[in-house]
Amino acid sequence: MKKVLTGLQEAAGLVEDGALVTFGGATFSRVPMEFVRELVRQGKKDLNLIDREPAMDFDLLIGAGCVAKVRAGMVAFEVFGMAPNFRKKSESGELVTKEGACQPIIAGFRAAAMGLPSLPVKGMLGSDLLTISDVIGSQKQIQDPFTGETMIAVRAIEPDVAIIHAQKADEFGNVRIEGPFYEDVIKAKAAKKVVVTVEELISNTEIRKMPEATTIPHFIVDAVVETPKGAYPCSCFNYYDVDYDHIKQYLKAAAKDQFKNYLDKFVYGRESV
Amino acid sequence: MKKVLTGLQEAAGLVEDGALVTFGGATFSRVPMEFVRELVRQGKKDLNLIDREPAMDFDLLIGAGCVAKVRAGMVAFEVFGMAPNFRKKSESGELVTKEGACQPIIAGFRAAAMGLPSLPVKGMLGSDLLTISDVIGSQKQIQDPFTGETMIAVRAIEPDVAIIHAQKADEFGNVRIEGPFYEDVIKAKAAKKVVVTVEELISNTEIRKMPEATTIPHFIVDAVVETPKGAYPCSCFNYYDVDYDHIKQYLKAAAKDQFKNYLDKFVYGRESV
Amino acid sequence: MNDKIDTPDMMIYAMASEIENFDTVLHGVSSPLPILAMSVARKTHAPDMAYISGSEGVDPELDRIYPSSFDARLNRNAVAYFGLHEAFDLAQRGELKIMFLGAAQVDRYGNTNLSVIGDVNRPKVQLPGGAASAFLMPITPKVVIWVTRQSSRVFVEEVDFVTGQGYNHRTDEHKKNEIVIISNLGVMNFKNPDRLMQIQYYHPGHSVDEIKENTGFDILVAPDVSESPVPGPDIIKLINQIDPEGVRRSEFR
Amino acid sequence: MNDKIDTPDMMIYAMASEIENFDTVLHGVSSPLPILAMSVARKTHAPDMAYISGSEGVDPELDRIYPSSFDARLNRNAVAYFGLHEAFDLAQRGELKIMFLGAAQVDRYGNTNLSVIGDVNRPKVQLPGGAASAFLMPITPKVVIWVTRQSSRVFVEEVDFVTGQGYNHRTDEHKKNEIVIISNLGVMNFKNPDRLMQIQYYHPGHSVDEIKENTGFDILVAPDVSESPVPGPDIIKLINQIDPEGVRRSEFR
Repeated sequence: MKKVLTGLQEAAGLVEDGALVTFGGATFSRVPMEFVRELVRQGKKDLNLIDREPAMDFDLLIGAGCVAKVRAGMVAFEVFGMAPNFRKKSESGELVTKEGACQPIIAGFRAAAMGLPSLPVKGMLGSDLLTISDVIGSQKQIQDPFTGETMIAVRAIEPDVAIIHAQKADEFGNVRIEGPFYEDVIKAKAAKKVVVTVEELISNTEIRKMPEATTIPHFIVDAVVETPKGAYPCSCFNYYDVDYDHIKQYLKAAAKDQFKNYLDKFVYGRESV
Repeated sequence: MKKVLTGLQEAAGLVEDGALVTFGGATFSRVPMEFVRELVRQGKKDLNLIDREPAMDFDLLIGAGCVAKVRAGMVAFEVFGMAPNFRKKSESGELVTKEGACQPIIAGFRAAAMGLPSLPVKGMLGSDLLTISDVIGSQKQIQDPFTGETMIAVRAIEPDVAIIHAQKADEFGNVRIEGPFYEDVIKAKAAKKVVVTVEELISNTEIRKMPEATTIPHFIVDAVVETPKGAYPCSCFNYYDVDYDHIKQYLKAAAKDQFKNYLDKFVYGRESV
Repeated sequence: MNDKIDTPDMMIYAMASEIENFDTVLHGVSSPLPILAMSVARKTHAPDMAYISGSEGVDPELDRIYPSSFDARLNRNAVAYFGLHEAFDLAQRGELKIMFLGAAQVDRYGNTNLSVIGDVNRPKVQLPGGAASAFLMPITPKVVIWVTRQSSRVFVEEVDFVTGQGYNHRTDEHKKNEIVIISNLGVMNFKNPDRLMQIQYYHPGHSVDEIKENTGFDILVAPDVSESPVPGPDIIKLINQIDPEGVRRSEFR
Repeated sequence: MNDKIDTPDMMIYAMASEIENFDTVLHGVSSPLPILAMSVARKTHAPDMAYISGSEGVDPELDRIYPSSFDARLNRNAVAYFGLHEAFDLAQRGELKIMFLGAAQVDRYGNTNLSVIGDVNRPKVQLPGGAASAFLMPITPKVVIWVTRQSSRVFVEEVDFVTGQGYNHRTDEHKKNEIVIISNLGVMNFKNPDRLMQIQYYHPGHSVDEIKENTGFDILVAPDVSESPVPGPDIIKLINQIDPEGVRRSEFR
């Protein structure tokens, strides 16, 4: 085991302009928001974002001008409605949006995690999404070699960097996720580099008391950053709940063309975040 | 949730003669030995056994005349040497032995668990094992549709019954495995029917206190049987260790043509097991 | 007819009625109505169903809902966690019985659109995306689509983009699977040989004619069409208990 | 030369020497020698290696070994569990650096046989099976084969059955990967352009000639062949600490 504890700035430095990036969590749960804000502060460009059902993480980066491409199953703010910057820039053509479906995106991550060039999935046949996918070369119709059944082969998705926010880790990168995992373990295995921001650093001795609680082992983690409240305003199970009021405030700012003010206040100014 | 608690005899009744069967655990760890002994007592015939690295479970059933076919990556008694009944009946031709490799067997279980007709794996090319596999139609050479890379497609393995020995479960079939899982979760998902024998029944209230400890959820479990010492002489982590002396005794009995005595004493007679 | 039942509650009850006991049911993102429907079913006619939450909890003791359908508090006292990729595996095995999905457009064949209005490469309106629709629509034994505002702009002659596959975009094997559409006006299904949308129920206060007027194509009418069964006061009480703040109404604003 | 070193200890030391710091290493079933080699490497020159046990524990604080290499006590104070299927995924990604495998026969190309002697359909001798050999041999950057009894019946002209693939049964891509054979007599590798087996080290008390005599084909000799490096007393002490009952000797009986 080698020590991989580092600072937020250094860790965000692992994300290069143009990189294929995915984040842990789902919609407003356990998303590495502080890392996302650091990407904005570092002025990253042309990011290629991919995830199953992202929300504010993608929208914030899009609004801050960091993103060139998005591939996702759905980008929305749940019952609060559309993702404002995602919608605006998709419609203006500033953003290349390639909609996927959740399963092919998950299967693409799984293929990479398994070290396979592709993985077959069911469903999908007849959907116009296949046409989009054909264009970007991510999905192909195949026949199963044994049954002849028509399947969709999904090309492996190997992100340059996966960033996961977790509850706990030690300085070597043994990570504990509490509550739902979403695709975080799969993403960590699939990615070339893995950054984990955590609410709390714990000792290796503590980790060894409960090996079954270690969700991601050290040898696939490249950086650990102690980042309390690192998911805020999203939730971090066992630590804090979603701040729905903050999310409404974000949407209001975007709707009223005051998104720059939001960024100044909550990203550059780091106020109350 | 529906109650699936039942008795050992009833649960073993789910295994029909000729069925494709796999067991949980690996070599001498957390193997459902009491269930295996019940299969012998019920005089099952022509079982088709499949597993990655089985030991005494397979050998006992083979020795008792319950088995027609075996497919495994390795059948052996670790440092104690060959599996005596497996070796004898393979060499005499009484048993059809189709050696697999661990990864294609695991991948076959995974394909079934994922609801896929087959799954590609790497490696394998150039091994004579592929020739055997061709004969039984379980593996085929394919080209990846994106990269053109030569891969081996492994046909899904969907056991008729998977039998898992676990530490704890409730009467609905929410199962806790403690320590290493081996392929037990995958096997449970892959099989048509799942029987879980457990050291200890716990209440559903207890289960709900620690959902993260539930390894197999109720809706894929068909029967739960309270079976203390159900893995003996194999180990059950947190409950008891392997009884290496018993295993040596087994081997000695088999070597000295006293296997029938062993069966009378430890399987039919249930002495000290 | 009863006292006036709120539209969301009518829809929740109709959605709950689609679930049978022992069914394995999953809800997805942004799904207050499905969560409430699953909760109602479980407390009434389907006590043994397997409830898989989009937030990964299995059979949680749900006490209330939140604006996010992935809120981890939805997993309260669950018996297990079960990831979405595991639920999708279950779907591929044919063992996920029911899924609830949304739609911005739907047509007579049951095709849904959640992707774009206009050209996909330069959308007039960018929609949020279909999430699991394209994957689950054809392979799930029963898919329940909920639509909160039935109109001829939503129930269209032809969807701009096929996100989820209707019967005309399915293989024969998957034509057997059921689609049910539950709207603010009634319940539509495809239980006829041609697999074309038909009105099965109209909610109290609405009518076959109103549904026809708010449909952009020639919708069929089931021979046994009738008024929707109405939830009893116990069910309304249950819904209010689980959703005291009215999250379920957010989709109707 | 030192005091006489036991053959198992010589082999364990040679096997440990194949591990570099930061390597990710897996052992399989029936593997007392690999477990001891990994333990020695970790306590000496490779403190940062990732140790994945066949019993699924990652970097356990191993205090002793047992007759079963899957004994759950081998996972004592591990930092995590990592299933074999996960380790195999890692191998498919090219991130599993070293694997230790056994062999009943081995030939000049590095092919191994763990399957059968004689005809596969009616074996003269049924061997235990190759376990992970066929999968891992070609794709793992370094595979270390251990053989406890070198003889011309084990080091054969041609294996009866190719379980694990030698260089002549590999694609060009996989010809780069290393095979190392460690026996009771010495260390063999394939570090020559033709990828044929050559003697690299002879253990103290043995010789190039003795190895040649106990090899059933014309084995090459590395230009820099030499006596095997010998473990110091600290290493012998360490081995004895972890294996006080001599489980490692069971393969030599």
